[in-house]
Amino acid sequence: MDSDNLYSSLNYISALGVTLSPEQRGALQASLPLLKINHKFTNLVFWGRVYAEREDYLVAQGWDKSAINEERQSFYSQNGITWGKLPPLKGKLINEYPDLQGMFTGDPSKRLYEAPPPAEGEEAPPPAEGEEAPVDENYLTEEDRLAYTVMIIDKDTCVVPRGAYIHNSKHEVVPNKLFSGLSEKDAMKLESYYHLGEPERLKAKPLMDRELLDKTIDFLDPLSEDGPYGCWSLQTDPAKSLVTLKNLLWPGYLFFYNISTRTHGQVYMGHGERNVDIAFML
Amino acid sequence: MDSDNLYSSLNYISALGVTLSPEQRGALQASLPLLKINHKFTNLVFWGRVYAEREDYLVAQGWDKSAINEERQSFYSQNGITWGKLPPLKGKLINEYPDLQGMFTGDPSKRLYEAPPPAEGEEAPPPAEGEEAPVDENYLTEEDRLAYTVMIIDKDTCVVPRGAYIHNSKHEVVPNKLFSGLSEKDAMKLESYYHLGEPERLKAKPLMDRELLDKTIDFLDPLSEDGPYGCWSLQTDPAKSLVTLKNLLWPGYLFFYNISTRTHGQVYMGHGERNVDIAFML
Amino acid sequence: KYTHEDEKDEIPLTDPEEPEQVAWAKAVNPLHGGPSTAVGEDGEPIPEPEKNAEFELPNILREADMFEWAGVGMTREETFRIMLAVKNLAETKPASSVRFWGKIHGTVSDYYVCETVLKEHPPEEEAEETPTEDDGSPKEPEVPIEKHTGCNKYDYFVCSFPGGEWHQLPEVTPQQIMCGRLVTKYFTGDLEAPVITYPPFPGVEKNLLRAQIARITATTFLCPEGFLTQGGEEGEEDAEGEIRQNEEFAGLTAEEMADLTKWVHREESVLQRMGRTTWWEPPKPEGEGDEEGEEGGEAEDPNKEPAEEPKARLATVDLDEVVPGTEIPAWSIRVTSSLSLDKYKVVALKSNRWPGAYTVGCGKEHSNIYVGWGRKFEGKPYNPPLPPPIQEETLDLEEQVDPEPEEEYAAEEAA
Amino acid sequence: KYTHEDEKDEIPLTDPEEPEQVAWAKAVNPLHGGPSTAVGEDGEPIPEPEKNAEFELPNILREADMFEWAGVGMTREETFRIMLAVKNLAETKPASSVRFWGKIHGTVSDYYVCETVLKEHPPEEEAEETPTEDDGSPKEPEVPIEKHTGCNKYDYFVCSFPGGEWHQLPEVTPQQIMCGRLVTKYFTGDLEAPVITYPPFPGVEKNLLRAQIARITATTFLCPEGFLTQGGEEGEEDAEGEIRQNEEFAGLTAEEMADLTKWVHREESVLQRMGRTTWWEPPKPEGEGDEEGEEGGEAEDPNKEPAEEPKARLATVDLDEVVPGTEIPAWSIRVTSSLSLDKYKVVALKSNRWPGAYTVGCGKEHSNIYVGWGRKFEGKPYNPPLPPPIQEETLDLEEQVDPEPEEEYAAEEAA
Repeated sequence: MDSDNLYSSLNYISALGVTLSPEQRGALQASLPLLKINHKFTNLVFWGRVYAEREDYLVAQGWDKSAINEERQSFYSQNGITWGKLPPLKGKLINEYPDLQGMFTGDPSKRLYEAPPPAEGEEAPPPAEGEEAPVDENYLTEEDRLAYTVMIIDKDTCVVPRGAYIHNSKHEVVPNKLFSGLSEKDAMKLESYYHLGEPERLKAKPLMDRELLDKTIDFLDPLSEDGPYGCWSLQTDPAKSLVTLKNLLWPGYLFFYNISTRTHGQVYMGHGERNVDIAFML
Repeated sequence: MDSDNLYSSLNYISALGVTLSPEQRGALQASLPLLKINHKFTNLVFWGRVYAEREDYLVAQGWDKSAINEERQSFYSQNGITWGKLPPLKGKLINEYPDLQGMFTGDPSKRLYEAPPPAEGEEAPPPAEGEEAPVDENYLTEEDRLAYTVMIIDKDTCVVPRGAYIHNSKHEVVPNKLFSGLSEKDAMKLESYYHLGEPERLKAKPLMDRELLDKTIDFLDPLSEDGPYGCWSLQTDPAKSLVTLKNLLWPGYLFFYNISTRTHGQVYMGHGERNVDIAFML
Repeated sequence: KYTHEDEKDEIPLTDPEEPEQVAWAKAVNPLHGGPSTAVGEDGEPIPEPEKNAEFELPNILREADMFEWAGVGMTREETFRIMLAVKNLAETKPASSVRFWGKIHGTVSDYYVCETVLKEHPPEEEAEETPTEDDGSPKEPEVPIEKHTGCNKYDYFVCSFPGGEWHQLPEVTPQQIMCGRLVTKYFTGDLEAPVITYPPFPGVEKNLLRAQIARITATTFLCPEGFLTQGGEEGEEDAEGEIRQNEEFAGLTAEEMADLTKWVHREESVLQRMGRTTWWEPPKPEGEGDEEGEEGGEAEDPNKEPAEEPKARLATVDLDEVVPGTEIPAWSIRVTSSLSLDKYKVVALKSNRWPGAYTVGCGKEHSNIYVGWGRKFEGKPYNPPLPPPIQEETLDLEEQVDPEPEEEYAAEEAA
Repeated sequence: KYTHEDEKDEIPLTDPEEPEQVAWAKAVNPLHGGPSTAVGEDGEPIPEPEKNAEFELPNILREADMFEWAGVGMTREETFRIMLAVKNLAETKPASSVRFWGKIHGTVSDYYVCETVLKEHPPEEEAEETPTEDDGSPKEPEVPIEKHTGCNKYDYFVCSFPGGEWHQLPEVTPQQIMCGRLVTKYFTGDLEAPVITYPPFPGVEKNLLRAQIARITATTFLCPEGFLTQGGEEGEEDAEGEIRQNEEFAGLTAEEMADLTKWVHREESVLQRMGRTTWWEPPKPEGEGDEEGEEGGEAEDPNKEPAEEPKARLATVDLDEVVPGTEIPAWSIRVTSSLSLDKYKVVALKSNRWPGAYTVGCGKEHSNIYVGWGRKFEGKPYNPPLPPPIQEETLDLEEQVDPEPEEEYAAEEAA
């Protein structure tokens, strides 16, 4: 949700039944502008909240040129005032220890996993001259898990209406100033919503299919091809002015699109756990 | 304020320090969609509230094609559920009895003025054949005063950002889909805001000046030429994201423009009296 | 009052092709004081029935402000509309108290849930016949449902949006509660949708919904210690009225409230081994009593399951077990503000067993709500129970030669 | 707690060209619990002074919900920030109670006003000298100000946005109140702005602001009957403590509250003919007492203005006069909901004399606020008082011939 407009956006996520407390909203209104200016972001959004046993994590994302989720920088805070940058992904360790399950504790420095010391004879090669040994790469903390979780949720969600973003000549993905909105009929279809991320399935499509697409608009993967079938719950409010998309793989994710004002946004307010039982539940 | 988006808009008028009660908001959310559909309006806005001694008047305006204020139809309600159309202006009587001062009572049928019976020998000519005698033209009610007040406030206010509306080829004034917003610097200038009404002063300008204007955009009168000097109070919120314009001739009028989202809107929440003392007060 | 009667723009309107938002507006208009558009079979508007005026209804808007501090709740408009819808329900049903219970998300539409205590229940015919199996033998008696007590102490009504029609949920059976514990399912929003699970769920979506509501209420609905009092010197077990509101409850400070030992379970717990709050003994078979128990007296039946003791009433929540197999406590508690004055601080409890269940308290006030997917947090991936062992394949019948008519005849003769 | 200390993004930042929104964010950050960015003269952060912890502060967020029913108030974020700013003021000043008074619009910026009762006042040096006119003669004694009582019972602080610096307003003089009644002016938002009016206002904008606040408070700040009690059998006139809060006040129902006779003025009224709450007699001139009053004894001075009796304390508001020359009552009262349960209905009083002044009540709670332009509704166009008659033009001096030196010399000789 756009940080400049937090309060209005919070009204839209009412469908999730979650909100932020007056104190949190006040803190975000005061701290996010500083975060934005400090990092010279053109855009800063409130990304969401990951519930923890004790203090929840609030997450914000900023970017400068290209809006695509891979280009975003993520920050987190527990009091809404002081923000820390999420660390880079420790991909190797996460692969070694994929059991990132269970509730977040609220202690970002909590160690979840320590890499076993290298076995005899298998010692890591001494760093090449001029190179420093990679630090901190021998354990995973809750902060690392948070960074991984934010990344993976973005990969599975990060929704925009079709046509709201375009690929410009500098290969940046930027808001489409000419976006004229979705028709009421289109707004009710899953096909009208895209993942704002590096497309994966698109590239796998036969050239013939790709030929039929509008290259400046249809450069993203549509949600309608996501699996498992039924993982998106599209609803409209009774007044038919607001479309919401809930993700059932990541309960707590909500995207909204206001048909009359073309406003759209998203938030994740959940436990940071993928619903591994989804196949049984649909 | 856009009726589809009432709650968000109410946040913007916080600068006036006025709002609607939960009960009024609920009622408007339920009744305005019906009013809109019933009259086949493309647009329906909550215009504002005129305070009365007893029950205040809530006013809504709808239009179909051209957004210009002269083309709008006005409705009023006291309970927020049942809406009555405001009567056509009784121009002749209002000219006869211009003393429409004092607080509204809240009784729309209250008679404010009865035309004196025509003097002997001056009797009105009998209606020409086939014409019906004009009815109701011999007295003014509070409802008539309300209609007149809404019209005159619209004439003095009804603000839009420069470029947000264009004159299309059908001579309709419609939202400019390509409106890209005002720059932060322009947004702070009174010159960037126009009256969305039939221009008056523009026509009086020398042809040479008019030659320099962009005809599709600069076809309206700007606020900066309004008198008396200083009758508009332009402020920005401390976070510099919202510009508000208060009219000091009509205290209770507020226009807002959100710099980052380009959202704009307006409302009048006042006593329906022009501030005749303004010259002493500035 | 309006002088232009002819131009008056009254609801209802009758456009045959009305868009959906009009249908919604018409449905909620009566809530907001507009005229009802409901018409009877004769096309005339239904005259308004007499309204129930004697009922308890909490100040939902004020409670919503407390929930906002806990980070849960809807917009103020929606909350107000919920209040109107709940009030409307109380007025049209003979309810002595109503409460907004919460909201359960569905994949197609959501359920808004209202908890009521009804003043009277429609009389129900008792099933007199002894249920029989298909083969006509008397059926093994099933664990009976708790009538208007225990898991069915409250009656629940649901609607899909505030202002929509309220539907009463059926009473929950012990079998539904037991099976509800074994399955995991997203609700669809359609009360009559089939529930396809293994083990098979005895009922449709409304039954599963009711079962989950019963479980959530029993486990997560709390009140501060001292708010309820266990009266009487020697309370009879399970007697209604034993637990009552303490008129002298003076409220707690935020500091006191921020302690799990200051919160107690409001409702009876559901037994682990039976979907009831009280243990039920199958009656000794009567008609067949002549045959005498082979293995002795009634008290010594080794096959008989020992009764499960219910948990103590008004138990403090610090005694609740952690999520099995984890260190996650049943409740997370926190003071939701560090900047407000102490006396205005709201304390919030978040259930880690039923994510979405919250209890908030401030001073003398407290409230409970559930907003979630109706799904318990188990701390591990769902593991469906194994299907029963496959039955051994029936041996092929030995093929027999179809007797010739002569042979049959011969056999008959021989008999 | 954060493990990536090096990348931690702490406030403050020190960008020389910081945009305005950053300045605002920095100003409000400490309110929200962020570190203060204020630095002393040595460039070191100022250590936090000890905070006042003993003060009364109403539940501003909850009051805001009542005001919302009356149709007045700000967003919840802004209300929360106002609460923090008011609390901050109370902590840094020796206040025994603080209250958010309201907001006055200005043409350039607005004033947020906080009403406080300070525990102590800085000692002030008494003006010992007898004031003198320009020509050295003793000045006509002016009506003296009310020190910490009457119109100066409260101290007021203003800021231009919640989180901005609080500025204490000066005490109001009777002359400022009297003149404030004669002029009509929009505020600019600059406390030191000159006030150019006729008759000339004795002071700058902050004085006019303070005068209007005094008038609004005296006229429009109400409480329900029974909330305050006039104690003592024979209360001394104007004694502090005579009026005190009634501990036994049980609240009123909405039906009772919807009656003007159930609301009383909380504050003393300001006299019509003197900008004070109590009448003041000019002292008999002392030093010149020798010359004996020409017109007899002290009690019989016909020029002497008779003292004005103040209005009775705790007068009910139904006695307030209508707007002069109209039939508009001083107050409009209404129950703000027709759909809520009776016990949750809020009653609102709107002042028609001071548009923007509201009082709300529900049960045992009530509150006052003012949000407006600081302008009284007079019911007729403003008519500035006529300037005094133009002084007769001085006769031209008769032109005289400048004496020649010889003539001067001759004249001197002659003298």
